[in-house]
Amino acid sequence: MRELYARLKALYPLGELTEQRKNLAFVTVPAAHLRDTLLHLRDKEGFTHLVLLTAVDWLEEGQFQLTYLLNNRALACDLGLRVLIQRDTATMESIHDLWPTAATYQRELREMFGIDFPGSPRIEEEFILEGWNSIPPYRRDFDTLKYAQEAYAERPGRVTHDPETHMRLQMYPGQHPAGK
Amino acid sequence: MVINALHILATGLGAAFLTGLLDEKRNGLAFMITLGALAFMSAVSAGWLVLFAATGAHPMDIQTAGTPPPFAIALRMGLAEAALLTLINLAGLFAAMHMGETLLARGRRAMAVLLVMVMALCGLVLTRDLFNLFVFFELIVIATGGLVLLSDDERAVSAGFKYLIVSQFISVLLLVGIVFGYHATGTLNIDGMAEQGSGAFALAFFLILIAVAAELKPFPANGWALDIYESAHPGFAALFSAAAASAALFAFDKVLAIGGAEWLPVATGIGIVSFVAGNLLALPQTNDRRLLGYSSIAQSGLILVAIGQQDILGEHYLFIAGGLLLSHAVAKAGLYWLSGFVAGRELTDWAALRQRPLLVLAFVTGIAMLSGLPPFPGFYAKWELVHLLANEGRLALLGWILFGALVEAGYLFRWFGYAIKRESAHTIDCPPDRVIPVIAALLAGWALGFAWGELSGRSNLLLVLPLLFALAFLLLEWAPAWLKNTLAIGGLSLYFLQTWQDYDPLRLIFLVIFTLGGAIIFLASFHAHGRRIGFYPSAMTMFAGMVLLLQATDSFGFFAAWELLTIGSYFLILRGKESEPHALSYIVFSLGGAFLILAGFAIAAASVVTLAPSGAVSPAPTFEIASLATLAQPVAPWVFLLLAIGFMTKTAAIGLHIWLPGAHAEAETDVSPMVSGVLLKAGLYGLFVLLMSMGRQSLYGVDLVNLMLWIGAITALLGNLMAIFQEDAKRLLAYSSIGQMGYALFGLALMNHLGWLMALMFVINHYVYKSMLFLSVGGVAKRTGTRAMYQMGGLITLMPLSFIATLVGIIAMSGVPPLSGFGGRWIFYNAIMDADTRLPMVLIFLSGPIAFLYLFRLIHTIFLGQLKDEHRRLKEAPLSIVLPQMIYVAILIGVAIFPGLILRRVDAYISQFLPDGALNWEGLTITSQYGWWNPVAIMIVVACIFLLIFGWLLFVNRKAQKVKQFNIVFSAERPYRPETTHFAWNFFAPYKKAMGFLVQPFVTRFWGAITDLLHTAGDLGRRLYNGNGQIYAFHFLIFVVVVFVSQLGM
Amino acid sequence: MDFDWMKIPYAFLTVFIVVNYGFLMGALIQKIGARAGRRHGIPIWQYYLDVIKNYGLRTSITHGVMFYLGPVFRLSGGVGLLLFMPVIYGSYMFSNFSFAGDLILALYFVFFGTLGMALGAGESGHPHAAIGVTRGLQQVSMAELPFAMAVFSVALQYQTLSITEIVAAQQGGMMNWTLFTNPIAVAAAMLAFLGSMMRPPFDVFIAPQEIPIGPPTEYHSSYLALMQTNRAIFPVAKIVIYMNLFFGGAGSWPELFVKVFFLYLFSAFVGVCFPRFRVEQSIRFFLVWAVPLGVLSIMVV
Amino acid sequence: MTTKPELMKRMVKGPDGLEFEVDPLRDYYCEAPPTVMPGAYIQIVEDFFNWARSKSLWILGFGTGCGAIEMRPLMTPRFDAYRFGVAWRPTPRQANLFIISGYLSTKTLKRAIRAYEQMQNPKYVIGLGSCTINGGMYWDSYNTIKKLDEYLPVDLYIAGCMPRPEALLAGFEEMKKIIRTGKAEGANQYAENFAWYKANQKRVIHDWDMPDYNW
Repeated sequence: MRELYARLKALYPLGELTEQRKNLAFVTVPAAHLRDTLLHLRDKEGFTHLVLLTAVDWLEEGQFQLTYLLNNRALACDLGLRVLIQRDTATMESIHDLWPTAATYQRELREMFGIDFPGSPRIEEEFILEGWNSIPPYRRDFDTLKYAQEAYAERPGRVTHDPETHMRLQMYPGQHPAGK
Repeated sequence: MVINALHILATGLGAAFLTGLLDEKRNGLAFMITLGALAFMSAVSAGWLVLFAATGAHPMDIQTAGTPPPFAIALRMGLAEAALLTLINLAGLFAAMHMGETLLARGRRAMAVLLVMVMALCGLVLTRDLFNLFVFFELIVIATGGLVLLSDDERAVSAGFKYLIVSQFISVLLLVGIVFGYHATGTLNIDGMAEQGSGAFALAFFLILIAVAAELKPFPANGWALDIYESAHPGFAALFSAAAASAALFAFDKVLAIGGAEWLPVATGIGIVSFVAGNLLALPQTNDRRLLGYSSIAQSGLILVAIGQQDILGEHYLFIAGGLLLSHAVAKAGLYWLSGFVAGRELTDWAALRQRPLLVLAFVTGIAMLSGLPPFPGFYAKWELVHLLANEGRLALLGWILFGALVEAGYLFRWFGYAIKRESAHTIDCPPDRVIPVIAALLAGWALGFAWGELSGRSNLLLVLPLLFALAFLLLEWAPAWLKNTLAIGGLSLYFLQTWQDYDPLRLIFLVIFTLGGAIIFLASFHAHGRRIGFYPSAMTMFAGMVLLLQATDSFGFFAAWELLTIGSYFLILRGKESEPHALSYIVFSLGGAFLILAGFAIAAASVVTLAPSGAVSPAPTFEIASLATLAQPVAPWVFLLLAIGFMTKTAAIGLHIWLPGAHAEAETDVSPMVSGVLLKAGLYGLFVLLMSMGRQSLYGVDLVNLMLWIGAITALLGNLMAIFQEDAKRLLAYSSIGQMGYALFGLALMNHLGWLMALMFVINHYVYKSMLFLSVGGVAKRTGTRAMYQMGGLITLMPLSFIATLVGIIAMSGVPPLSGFGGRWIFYNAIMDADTRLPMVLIFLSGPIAFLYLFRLIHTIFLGQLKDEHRRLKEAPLSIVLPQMIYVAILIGVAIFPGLILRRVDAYISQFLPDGALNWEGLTITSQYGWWNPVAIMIVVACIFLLIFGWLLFVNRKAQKVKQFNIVFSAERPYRPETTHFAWNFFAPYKKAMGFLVQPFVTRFWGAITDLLHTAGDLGRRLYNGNGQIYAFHFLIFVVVVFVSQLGM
Repeated sequence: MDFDWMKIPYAFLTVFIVVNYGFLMGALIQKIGARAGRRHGIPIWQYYLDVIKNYGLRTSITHGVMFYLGPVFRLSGGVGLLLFMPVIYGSYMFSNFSFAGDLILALYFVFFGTLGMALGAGESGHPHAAIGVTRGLQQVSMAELPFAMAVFSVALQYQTLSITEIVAAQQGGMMNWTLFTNPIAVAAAMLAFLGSMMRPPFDVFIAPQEIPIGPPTEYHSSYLALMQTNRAIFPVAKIVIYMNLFFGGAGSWPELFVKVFFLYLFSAFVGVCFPRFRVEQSIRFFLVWAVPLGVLSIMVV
Repeated sequence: MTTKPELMKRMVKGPDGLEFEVDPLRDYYCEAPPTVMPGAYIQIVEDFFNWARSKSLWILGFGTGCGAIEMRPLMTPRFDAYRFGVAWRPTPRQANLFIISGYLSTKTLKRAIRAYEQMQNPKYVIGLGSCTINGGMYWDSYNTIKKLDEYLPVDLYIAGCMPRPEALLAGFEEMKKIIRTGKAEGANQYAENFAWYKANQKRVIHDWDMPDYNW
């Protein structure tokens, strides 16, 4: 993995390598070099399989982190490429031409995070939400509790307990709460 | 009083000189003189013709110098000469007329050459002197060379040149032959030589004969002639083909008389090779004039065969050879003149003719004459020829003649199909001087047809009422369709009313279907607007053929009727939008079948009738159909085989079925039921007649009837199986017809009482429900604009009457009680109880349920399921199409309740032939040896149970909410579009997986391979003709050598 | 026409007996099947309850006239089939309307209900209904073939098409049954029997999960009740044909009950033992196993 | 509210050249609203029917959520629900008991409404598990309804997360009692309060792409 990183580093301006396990590592790539890096990995380094494409909302930094996880079947190792993009523009180049499956991931990301991938097939269509009418639900500034309370009727009388306290009361009635 | 025949020659020669004397600028006058001379010559020869025809006078010798031969040239004028002279002079006259523009442009010399040409041709016919013959040949060659140059085609020059080269070869041979002949006999007179016989100067005679034969352009020594045909002016090509070839043939006949009987095989050999090869070579042609050229060669070959067979033709010789020759000449002249109207030289360019229905009629007349179809002379001639050949046992020759004729019909009708169906950008203008020759040929054709009909000594087809009625519609073409339709219905009904007492019950059933059945289908034709040109003559010819078939008691009448209905139905089928290739395969298969029938009849006639010894005037062999029964052993099974295959071609038995689906499916809405519901029954009638008269036959230990049983069963199975995989509704019905005919064939071949009854039941039922289904599907196709079933769906509410018709039709067809199909099944089961062979039943058992599959598909994918967007506003089919369907529904229910109305009498009638196993018709129950059946009781019981339950459901379910087509449970989703919700395409996919191996298109491939083979043969032959004059001369040399060697060998 | 009007109440009686027997026997067979899976299975009267419930539903919908008539055709087919046969041998009372036709009538009347049902299901516009119908038709077309041959063989054997006479010929001891006098035909017919009883392995056309029960997928309420009634009558009527042709017929109702029960059990037994065939597989099965037997049977008879 | 393209009005040209408009919602779907269907006129007949209905519970085979896993054991020898007259039907047309087996996302709710409306009156709904009662563990989900009876008339809830098959069997017995007493009139209740139910449904289903009542 280190050698691979060294080889890649010579070609592209990469960030630090984060090694999760012996056969799983992540590296940050500038958005402009993503396509070249992916192509290189796919065609020269044997990372032929796009395992997943997902996103993390770094609300505080104003960035979305896209993770392209690739798998090398022969070496049985995975390499994740992280790309940071601006949260306010939230647009990224589509890679559906490299892996057709990417189109599906991109549709999901567009629906759930509001990240656009211009040119990706059927990107405009609904993916799993039907008739969603609020900000994309996986963005961290989306308040899911508030939305649920506003949108869906509630049955009055629902009580929420802290599980630990509740179970303690159930099992050891009369005792004080722990640590008090 | 007639004028001396010498004046013909004198006029031609004189006029030619006269034009030569005229001033260069007086072309108009010269042309008038030319026409006048030709008209005078025609008139003289016509006068002679009338004289001979009317008085039956003996031929007259005309001595030129006042002394008899050998001291002077003698001419002879007889019936044949007069007829030929008339033909030649008229052809010359009309050719001049047709070429008028060109002649006027080229000036008087061209006219003089034309006059010389015609005069020389006349001389060739008249002269009895060998050297004189040579002189006339030389004149013809020179004139031809000159006239070829009239064409605008640059190739004409080289063609004329090549012609001259080869002609010199021929002349040299001829001259050498004449010199040696004179040396041996001391006379130049043909008759004088003939008296002495050719034995003494065989080689010389061979040279003479071969030279004259070469003038006929036999295969392969004909490359130069083809170039002329192709590149010459069509007016001249007509003269060249019609007049020159006829004259040369006559000359050949004269010369042959010298050689005597031993030389006849040479003529036959040259003739048959030319006939077959010429037709094969014509097959791949795309150039119209070259095709006509090949056809001319072939036709000359056929006439040569007749000349070569004169030893057995006896007193029919003139009738046969003359019939072939005249119809060839008239037709070919007409077609060449027609080609002058067509701008392009591709066969498809003839589509331009469609702008002028009259020209189309002329075209079709020409083609029918060439193919030897009734009522033209070629038909009668071919009938006699084939019979006489069969009588002498010359079966190989007979076979080759029929084969060649079939190939010829194939390319001619393909051409006609192009003309009717293809598109052409050209327009046609009709100056009268060009139309008149064509019309003259047209009239001459029909007149000859009439004349030969009279001469034939049998019923003249042109005087037969039904055919006249049909042809009368040709004159009514200006009238609107509804009027003609009313007349047609009236005619058919009236015919039925007038004649129905004359028939036995079996024929009566066929008569009802052919006349009243046809009339009901004609009701549907009221939907057509406009004039519908061509429809009524064709349809009525077909119906005329069918009623004549029923009337026919002798073989000739039967065969003539058979040909008529074939032609009529061909024109009908050809009317469909996409039907061109299918109509072609229909006519080829049908004519092939017809030729087999002809051969069968001819062979039978040889055994049934003893030919009258030559001398006595009796019509050539024809016999009562019923006397087929008297045929003896070695011949009978072969006749049976030929006839059976012929009839089975019509019923589309498996192997011979490939023409049917396309022909029936592509035909027009009201034509499909006619050709399917009605026409197919003609084949069954033939089989009925055959089996009634001949019974069981076996060949090499194989029981032929048993073979038919198998064929019927396989046809039933495969027809049905192929039907279930069709996406096209009308194709499905067409394949189903194949299967149904298989059933009927099976029933007939059971050769027991009930088997025949079942076959008859199928005749009736199949007519009713197939006509009904074709009309119903046709109406739907008309409204939806498609025949693909998967594009339809849900039409039940919009077209309820069509739905009811289809529903009743499929219930009846699948044999589900209580409708009439069940009667057929019941009789079937009782019939097979008696059968000797059991294995074929297995196939029939299987094909029944399979029929159920395609029927369900038919009704489901059209009327049930999901209605499409674009069909939401469809209306019910037009009343005229629905009305006959409702009549059929009534008939079906009527027949279902009271089958005895029809079957009882037939049952009794069949007992004459097969007494065992008749049904018992007491009371309402029909009883057989094995079981019973009470249609009335079934109907009542079923109706009562049904109504009881229906009433109960109405009571408990009275509040049902009517919903619409997308209100279906769809796995909690909803349908997206009706197209994606309608399950219709590839309906029986699993069946294809399991049984698809049975429906591989083996038969189609087989016939395709045969067609390819013929085409390839033609193509290879075509490479002989590379346009090189030396090669052509070489061909001639080879021809001479081959003929010489084979003559020595004989 | 001299018609014995008493035949009408007799016919009602026949139908009544057969409906009740059919319901109970169906449930019993279900229970036996359940026991094979170590369950108790449905109550014996469950089918009555289902039918009453379905009649008791308050709403229903209709897709059109044919849809409405489909179950009517279906039930008429079942009842008609039953009444066109002499159900009890030698009994005038239960010979019903067999004067209207012989064996052939019964054989062809089987299709009456099938056709009507197929059309009704077709008009619902549901693709699954059409798929189910086509599967059923394809399979039945091949399954019927050995049966038709067996019938032919039996008819040849006894030289008659009359059911009564065929039964009469089998009287006088078990060894006279066609089962023993013409075993090949019976074997062919019993394979065909499996194919027409809508049970595994030949029930892909009502595959409940794939094409929700195929043809009847849109039928409900009283339509369904009619069809359930038919489900009680039709198999019995069909088995009665088999019983008459091959198993000596029945001289009394108890004999009929027993024979029909065991024949029905045969198909149920095969059904619980074998998994489902696809359509082309079942076509091949009949073609390879049953058809040769049928051919043999008509060759040797 | 967006309309799906296949449901939009469109101009169509017929084979005869006639152009006309097709409105799928009107032309392809029945527009009639549901009506209250009274029981049999004679009470004893209605009671008889109710008895039969209670003995013949046909469940729609539609597992809406994870609770569906608890229905499968009912078919096994261990629980054998068939002996109680309970059976599963694959088509809503023939089923009369709809078990909402667990949480309903709004997307599934749409399908559940369709399936429910396609069942025939009388029809019953059992809510299975706490999700159907008050949202359960999905109380704060952006996509899951929390109170089933807001959208469909529920006859019975079976609480638990998950309720075990025994609880389901007990629930069936309870359901039968309700039916026999003639109180299981959910379908009529739905028809009576049709507007209210529809309003509730449309409040959460934003892309309403079907007719108001799915016959």
